[in-house]
Amino acid sequence: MKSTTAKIGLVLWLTLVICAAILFPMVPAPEKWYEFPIIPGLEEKARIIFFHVPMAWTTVVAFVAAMIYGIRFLMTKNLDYDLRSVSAAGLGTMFCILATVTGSLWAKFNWGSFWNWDPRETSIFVLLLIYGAYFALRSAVDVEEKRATLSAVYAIIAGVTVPFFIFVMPRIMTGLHPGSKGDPQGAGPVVQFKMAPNMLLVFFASLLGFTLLYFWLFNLKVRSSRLELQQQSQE
Amino acid sequence: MKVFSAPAIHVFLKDSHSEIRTRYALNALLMFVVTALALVLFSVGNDVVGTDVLSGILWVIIFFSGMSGLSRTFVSEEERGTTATLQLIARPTSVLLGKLFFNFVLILSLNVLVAVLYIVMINRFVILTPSIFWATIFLGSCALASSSTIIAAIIAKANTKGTLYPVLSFPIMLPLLLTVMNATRLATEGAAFSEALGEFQILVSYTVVVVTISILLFGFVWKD
Amino acid sequence: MNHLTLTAGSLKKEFNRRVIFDSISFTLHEGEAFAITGRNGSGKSTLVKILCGLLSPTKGTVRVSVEGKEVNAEILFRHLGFVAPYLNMYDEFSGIENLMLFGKIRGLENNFAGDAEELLRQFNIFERRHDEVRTYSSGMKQRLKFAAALLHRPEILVMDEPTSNLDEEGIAAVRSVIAEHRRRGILIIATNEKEDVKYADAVLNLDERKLR
Amino acid sequence: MKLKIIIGSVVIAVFVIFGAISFMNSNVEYTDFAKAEKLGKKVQVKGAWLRNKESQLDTKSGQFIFYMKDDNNKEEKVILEGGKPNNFEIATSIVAKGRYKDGAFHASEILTKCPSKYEGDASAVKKTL
Repeated sequence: MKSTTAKIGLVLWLTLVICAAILFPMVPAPEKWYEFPIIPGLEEKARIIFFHVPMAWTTVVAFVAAMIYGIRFLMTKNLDYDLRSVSAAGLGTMFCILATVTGSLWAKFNWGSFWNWDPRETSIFVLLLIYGAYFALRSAVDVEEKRATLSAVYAIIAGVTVPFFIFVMPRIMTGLHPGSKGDPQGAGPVVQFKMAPNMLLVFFASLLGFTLLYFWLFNLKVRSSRLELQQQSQE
Repeated sequence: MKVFSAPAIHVFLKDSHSEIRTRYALNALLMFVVTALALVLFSVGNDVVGTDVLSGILWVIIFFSGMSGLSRTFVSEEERGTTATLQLIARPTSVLLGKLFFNFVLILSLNVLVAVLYIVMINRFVILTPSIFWATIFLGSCALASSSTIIAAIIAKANTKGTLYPVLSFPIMLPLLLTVMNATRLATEGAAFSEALGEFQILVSYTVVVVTISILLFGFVWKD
Repeated sequence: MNHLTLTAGSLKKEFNRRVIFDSISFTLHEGEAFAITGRNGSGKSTLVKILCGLLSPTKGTVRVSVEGKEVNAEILFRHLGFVAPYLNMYDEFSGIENLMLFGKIRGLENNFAGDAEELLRQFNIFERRHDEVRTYSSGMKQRLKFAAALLHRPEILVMDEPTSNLDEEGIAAVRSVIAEHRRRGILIIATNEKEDVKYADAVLNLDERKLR
Repeated sequence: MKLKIIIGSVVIAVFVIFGAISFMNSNVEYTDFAKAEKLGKKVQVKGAWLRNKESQLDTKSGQFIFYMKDDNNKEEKVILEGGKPNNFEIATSIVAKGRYKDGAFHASEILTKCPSKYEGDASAVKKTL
């Protein structure tokens, strides 16, 4: 994301996606290409999928990035990878909070309460806990090299236990999320895409846009952290 | 294999011997169990509480009792300044396996104690399928020991050891806690042993995965 | 006759991005004694810990080869004895128990019980061998550390401030260890005692960062 | 060292899959009352609450007892451990999770299906976690 054209392109892309997501009308029987089908019980509230889901997706991408940079730090002992790992995790936390807040606001209107302990709500809560623990650990270690090592190790251990949530959650809890339909398949965190084709298109466009936005922000964060370090060492 | 395992066994023996002399972890663990059980008994009283809730509470007691004792293995080395001594006489893997085994024995005996006291003291907690229940206690102890050991190793190197331990271990242990609670519920419902096989499968694979990743990463944590 | 060599290759260590030392290189052979000197905070202990594999360097390597074969870093401890003020024994065990424990954890195969008693005699703490270490004075603890470091007959002996806390008699015991060990292996001493530096074939002064 | 990492990764991958298999075949089977009676193991039965038959909350034993009709119109007494579920009154259909024992269906959990909850756009990939 070095050139200006790419940045302008991304901004345009996201603007278009957001406009489409908010403005396209919802009608009972869609005829034109821009009309979304109305979903009984969700109506206009269905639009959250274009924002909330990409945010949740981005936190996962961020976590994987933090983990991979953690592994690379352990292999090379180059503190720059640690810096990237923290930057990834920091942005991941932000997106995680955003996804939790938007999801819980939506849940208030659709399910009647802010929090329902549905499997996916629980998994994002756990991810939030992992991020919290990661930063709590970092703040408890003084020496930078040690901090980098310990937090990388923690991120990796948290990473390998995450798949177990996927197996465990649906056995314990019942799903409320759209897509669950009360069937055991839908209660899992992995969901089939059953959507009108035009909605699906906007949805994937948004997913792509958010992912690129994340990498742009990540790039900025890494560069600003490097500058901060340089300034500190000059003082 | 002989060279590989013998040092681990002696690390375990050293820790057990030391524990018997100092009772660093044991006293804290026992006091916690007694206090927590008494509190549960007071608050439950004669009220009717569902077995679901009771099997949940059992593992809450076990989780927090474990918290107060399991981190001791590495923290005590760090506090006494013997970490470097141990580094100079054994491979990291031997130390990890020795400590892992020590934690396993500690948590298993704690769990059996808690489970027996719990069944005796709370009348409504009836185990209809003992085979599921005891298998859960055993495999749950394996899983708890595996994750608590590597977390303890991380904690020992940080500044605020006590408060950090539950914070770091909770998200890691949550899948296993949910699984053991579910398995315990099956045991109280009188399910057939085969119905709980899925739960056991999760516990076994969780233990293997966490122990493997611990062996791979412990070296980084152990040597500064 | 290069049965035993220890090579430090451009070692660098940083703490919190502050450079403690940089590009330290040297090679030691069997029968050599090496001294590391420098003011407090010059990184003597840090360097010693890196040589023993207790700390990993930011950059650079420490290579040890015994009888021409390079030793894997994970099992370097088998060829190494280390004495330092910050190396503690297990307080709740007695002196002899500590030694026996170390021998067992190390997986020593020969009968080391006799060696342990012999070492305790050599450092004059045999009388108190059954007392818990917590009751020992700091000098006695230092003597026990020497016994522990020599138990497995290491080829490389590393000492950080070896004579701290010791009385005349203890210092004499250490001197005889130094004299004996420099004949059969590699000896590394981090110290500021002029007496100890005298024994060294080469001296690294961390204040000046060069070999003398 | 390299070898150790490779073996470790393989072990982790194998056991994660091993754990995942238990997830695949662990879902509690959907069935009807007739089959639940025969199997005697934990199942899920979908049906509707019979509003005309008595339902009561036994505060002493902490059980909620009601009658339910499954999709094949077979009626059965259901004993739920615990209080009345949320949204029980407005539910269009309910799912009872539990096992058949001693002439009644002992449910450990009741899912209520309310119109607003389930007829979603069937799409939310909330996360791939």
